[in-house]
Amino acid sequence: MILALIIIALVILGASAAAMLSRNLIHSALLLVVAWAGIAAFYLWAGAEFVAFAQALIYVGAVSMIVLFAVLLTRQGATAAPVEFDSWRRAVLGLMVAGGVMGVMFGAIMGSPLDGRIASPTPTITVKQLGLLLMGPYAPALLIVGVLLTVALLGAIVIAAVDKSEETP
Amino acid sequence: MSLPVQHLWLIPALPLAAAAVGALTPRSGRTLAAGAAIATMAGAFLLACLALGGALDFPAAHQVLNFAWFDLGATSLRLGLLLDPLTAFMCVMVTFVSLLIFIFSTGYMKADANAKQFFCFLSLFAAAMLGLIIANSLLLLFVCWELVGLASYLLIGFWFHKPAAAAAAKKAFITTRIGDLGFLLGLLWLQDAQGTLLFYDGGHGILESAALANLTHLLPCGLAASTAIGLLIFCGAIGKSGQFPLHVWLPDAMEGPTPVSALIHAATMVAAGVFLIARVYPLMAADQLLANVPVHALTVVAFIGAITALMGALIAVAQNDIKRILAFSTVSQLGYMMLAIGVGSWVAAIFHLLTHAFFKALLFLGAGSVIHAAHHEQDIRRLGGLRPKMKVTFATFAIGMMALSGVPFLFSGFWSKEAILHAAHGWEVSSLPFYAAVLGVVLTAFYMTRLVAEVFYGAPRSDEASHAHENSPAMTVPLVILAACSILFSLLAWPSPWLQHQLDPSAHSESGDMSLVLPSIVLVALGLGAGWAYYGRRPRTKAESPDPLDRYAPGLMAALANRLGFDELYAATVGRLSSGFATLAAFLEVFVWDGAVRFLAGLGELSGLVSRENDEAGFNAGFDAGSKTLRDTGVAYSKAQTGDAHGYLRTLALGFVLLLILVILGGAR
Amino acid sequence: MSPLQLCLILSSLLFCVGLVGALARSNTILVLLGIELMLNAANLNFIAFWRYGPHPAAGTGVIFVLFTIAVAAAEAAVGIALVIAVHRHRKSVRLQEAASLKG
Amino acid sequence: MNLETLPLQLRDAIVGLFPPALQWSVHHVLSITVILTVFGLFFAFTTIAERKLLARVQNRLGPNRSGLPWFRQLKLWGLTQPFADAIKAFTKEDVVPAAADKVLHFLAPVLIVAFSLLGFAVLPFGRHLIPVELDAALLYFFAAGAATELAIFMAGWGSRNKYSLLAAMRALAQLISYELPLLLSVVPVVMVCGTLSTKEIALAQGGWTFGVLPHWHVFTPWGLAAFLIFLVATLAESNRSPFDLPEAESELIAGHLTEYSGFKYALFFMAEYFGLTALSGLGVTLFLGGWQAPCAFLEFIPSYLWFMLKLVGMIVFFIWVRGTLLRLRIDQLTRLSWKFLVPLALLNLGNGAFWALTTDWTGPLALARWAISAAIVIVPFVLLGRQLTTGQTTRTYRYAPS
Repeated sequence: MILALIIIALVILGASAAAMLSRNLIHSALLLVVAWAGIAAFYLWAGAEFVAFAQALIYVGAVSMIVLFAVLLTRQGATAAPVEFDSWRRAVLGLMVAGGVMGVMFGAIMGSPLDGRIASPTPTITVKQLGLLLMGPYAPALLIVGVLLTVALLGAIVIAAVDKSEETP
Repeated sequence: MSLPVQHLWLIPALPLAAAAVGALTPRSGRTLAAGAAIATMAGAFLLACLALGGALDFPAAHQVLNFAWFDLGATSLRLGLLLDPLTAFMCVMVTFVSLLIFIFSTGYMKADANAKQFFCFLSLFAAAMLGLIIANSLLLLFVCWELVGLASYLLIGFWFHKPAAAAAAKKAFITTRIGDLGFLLGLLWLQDAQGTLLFYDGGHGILESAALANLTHLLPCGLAASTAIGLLIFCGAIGKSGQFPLHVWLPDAMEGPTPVSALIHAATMVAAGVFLIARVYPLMAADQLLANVPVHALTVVAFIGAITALMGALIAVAQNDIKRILAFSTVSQLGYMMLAIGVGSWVAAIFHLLTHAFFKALLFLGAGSVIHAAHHEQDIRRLGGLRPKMKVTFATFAIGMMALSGVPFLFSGFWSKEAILHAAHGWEVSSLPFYAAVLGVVLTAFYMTRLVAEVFYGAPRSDEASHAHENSPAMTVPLVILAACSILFSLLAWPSPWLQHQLDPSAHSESGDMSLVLPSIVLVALGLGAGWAYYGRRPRTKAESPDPLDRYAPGLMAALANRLGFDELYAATVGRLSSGFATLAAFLEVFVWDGAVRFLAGLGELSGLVSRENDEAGFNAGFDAGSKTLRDTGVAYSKAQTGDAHGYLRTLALGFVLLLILVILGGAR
Repeated sequence: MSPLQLCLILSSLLFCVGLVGALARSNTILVLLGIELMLNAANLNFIAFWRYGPHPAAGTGVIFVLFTIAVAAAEAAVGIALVIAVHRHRKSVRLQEAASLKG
Repeated sequence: MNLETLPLQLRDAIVGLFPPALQWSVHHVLSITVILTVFGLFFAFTTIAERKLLARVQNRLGPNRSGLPWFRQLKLWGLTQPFADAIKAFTKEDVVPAAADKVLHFLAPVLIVAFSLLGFAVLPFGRHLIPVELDAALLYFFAAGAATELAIFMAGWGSRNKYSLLAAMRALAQLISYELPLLLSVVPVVMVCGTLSTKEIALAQGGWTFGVLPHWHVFTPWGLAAFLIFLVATLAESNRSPFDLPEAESELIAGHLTEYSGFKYALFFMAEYFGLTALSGLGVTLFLGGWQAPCAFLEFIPSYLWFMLKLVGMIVFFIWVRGTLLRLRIDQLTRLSWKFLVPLALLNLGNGAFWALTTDWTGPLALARWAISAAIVIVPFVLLGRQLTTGQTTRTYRYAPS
């Protein structure tokens, strides 16, 4: 079990780190898809089957498409779409800040008494249970998420739509 | 089955609803508006018939329904509905004539783009007119009276794009307003004197003997109070019914669509003045028993009526516009009605009102039919020869003409005119009105014969006339019905005056007295014969050829054709006076008031200058300094807004690290 | 080191990778993707705590992840729409160039 | 010998040959092998069937020459053609453009085949034949299918060819547009059955009304509507005519396949047929009763044969459509999806909810239930269809002889 987890973790971290470092935007996006798929695998490993499939469907199927479309739509000239590290200063600062965050969180995780509860066999949650939860105690949240998604859909269309009147030649 | 007074409000409410429907439908909804108007009017007619049934069961009673409108301090203003035979007959007449004219209008207004508005206005008019009739309060009557005036204004000016129509609407509105001012003054005086405006209120109404006794005291000018009030109210009737000297608006009102002329300016609205005087007859007659007054109210009414009757007939002789002839004929006939009231027989007046409503509506609709067929040619000199082309119109028009002329026995006009002549003959005060009326009868027969001869005989004298053809059933059927009524109505009066008895049971029957019938027949025959001799025997051949009468008295005819110069007279007197006042007002405005205003403005400007100096030197400097500090601070702070999203994110993350360290350290302690 | 701690370390590492991407890259799309990664790292935490928590049957962590995924998807859609709109006006997707509101 | 359980017995016998430690792996490897073999052969014969049927539609003969090696006189009606094609594809040179993104160019065909095969794992092929029983099987199916879009994009982008990229963009737009009606058409089934498990859904369609009318979902108003939407969306999702714009030969050479040759091309070809077959299998499971027999007296035929029969029926239908309908324009394609299929599917969602809520309506109420459900489907269909065609005039071909 732990071995599987470590493999999954390596895939996720490797793919995401490569995505963040890649100079090719398309490769970045595709590597991120791998990372997302790895996260879905992690969910499967943890027993959250439904969430895993949802993650795959939404991230691998939908978000990746949006990202790829955006990359193609915002491409400038060169087909390789090169992305440079425009400033070493920013990269160093970013790494330093991320290192700080990492250190703090690492300290917090290692310092917490989490070892006490070692769980039991992989819990499962059936689709039916989830559905009952969503339709029962979490129904208001579900409604709000529905409204949010609708608003986001409309908002994205309004923002991205070409405004005929101010279109410049 | 009868309609109790409690439900009388339904009669005006129905057309009001139709008006609302008409107002709310889009312009394309003309069929809906017309349908609603006709349907509701048919319903109102049925209800009016039921009401008539109820009223005839108790001819002497005045059924009333009074209610408080609003409280004004200790007194409350009360309105009411009244059902008596006068109301009921008027309701039936108005709803019936309105219904027929509405149906006629569907044909006449077929091509007009604003037809739905037209039906809306017509329904509004009918509602107001019916409200006027059923009112048991002079106030409610006045409100409806003004509403009727408004509807009349809207309908005369319906073709407002024609300058003449717009001017005529304005003229009608303003002229009647002059009379209404008198009406309003009388109304206020009455309210002040009696504390109520209800006609009948169980002994407390203004038309009941207890109240009338309050008004017999003499005023400083020598008139009795009731005389003064009655004459003021009569001013309103003069305006509305087109009596001398305020008759000038009525002929001009013929600029409106012909159904409007038929409905409002011939059959119903102009009769409202007669109805009003008949309604308040007890008030008008309250001074009859006083001997020491210079003049009685009814005497004035009689003389005004006689003058109007004769003058209208005279002017009608010299007019050439088909609708104007009929309009002056209406003025003349209304004069007859007023004369009848003035000589003490309001019943005869109402009888003539009812018969006149039918045959005058018939004549106007007939004229409308001719005008519609002849493509809006109204000049009788340019018409002619329509008899073979428009048989139905001719036949019905001829019936109307004979009824108006008073052709004996078969036609209703004969009997009602007979009653008026009889009443005038029996008047003790003066015999002048009687002779005026007699002369009017001859003239009426004469000009009506002239009208028929010019329009229907001879040869067509214009392209429009030669291309005329009979109209659709929507227009001819109402004509036929009205013609039938004009004949049938005579049955009500002959041989025994059933109608008169129903209207006023207290009046003694005078039907046996037939002494005036023979002279009257002779007079009518004289008029008809003269008319035929001048116009019928040798019909006009060209539109330009002069009128036969011009040869005999060109000056008189010119004066008559010019309507005796009333319009010029008013323009020269009232108009000049008012424009003089306007000039004076303008002078005052420009030189006196404006100077004062400018002086004040200058003062204000001066003080503004002073305070501005004060501000700039004193306050502003302080505020400027304060604002500069604020702005500088803002600029300094806005330096933090680098626009670098990465920087923000970094700061955010660092803040998160600091916060977490704080929490960890705090937790450790 | 318990599996839970392993999961948490994985999630914090992923979070930091996303953070580095968001902080160091100049392409707005990549910044957005970094933020997506950070959101996913948070989701990992939810699932880990659900997996090793005392009440897995309550399903709170799973439900929370579902909602986060929905919100993240909405965020991605709107964010990318913004990027496209900005690109149309400035012909650039570099984040530091979209700074016309700076003080 | 029981035909129904024969495959299970065979599997158990083979698994029993191995030591217990390996039995779990052998069990699954066996399932995978069987699926690969069966559907590999199915793919092969689908291609020949398609060519033959299209030929019949177009009044031709189709491939009829290939026989067996060494037995030249045996023609076998050309049935061995796919194998000949396979050998040809294997031996062809694999051309990779110099400018291509080598990794993506290579990964794309591999990934697309892998992902198009994943869907088969949750299809219940028979009463006892289901490779993996999953609680969220439907979600899994669509999640697995989502990755094929990525592979198409990789193929188009990795080829560095403007036709390939254009085609990939077109394909993505089309796939995203039609993913929505596809998923929405499936949701009513989930709603009515109350489960995401394909096995349960197939089981729920058992039984007959009066012994003749099967309780298949396609025989309900909402099910029929959902099935028709599903069919159209399936056609579009698998890039088949009349929705084969991404590889429109007359416009884009061969779309995202332009730069592929040899076996990689064959892999794409295979993936497309696998995808079509998997979606057809899902359609059979969701709407056509899965492995259920249409009549009670026909139950003696094994369930997996029924499944395959229905699957073949679906495939033949798709081939028939391909031979009959013309290709759409891209604007017509998207308009059909967003203005017609999506609203209709959304309404059908409500229809499914209505059906699920009124299960206790019996007697005359049952008739009312059918009538209401049918009205919910038919009225919007007519209205939306009318709205879709208003303002569209018949196309006139200026240079075509009339």
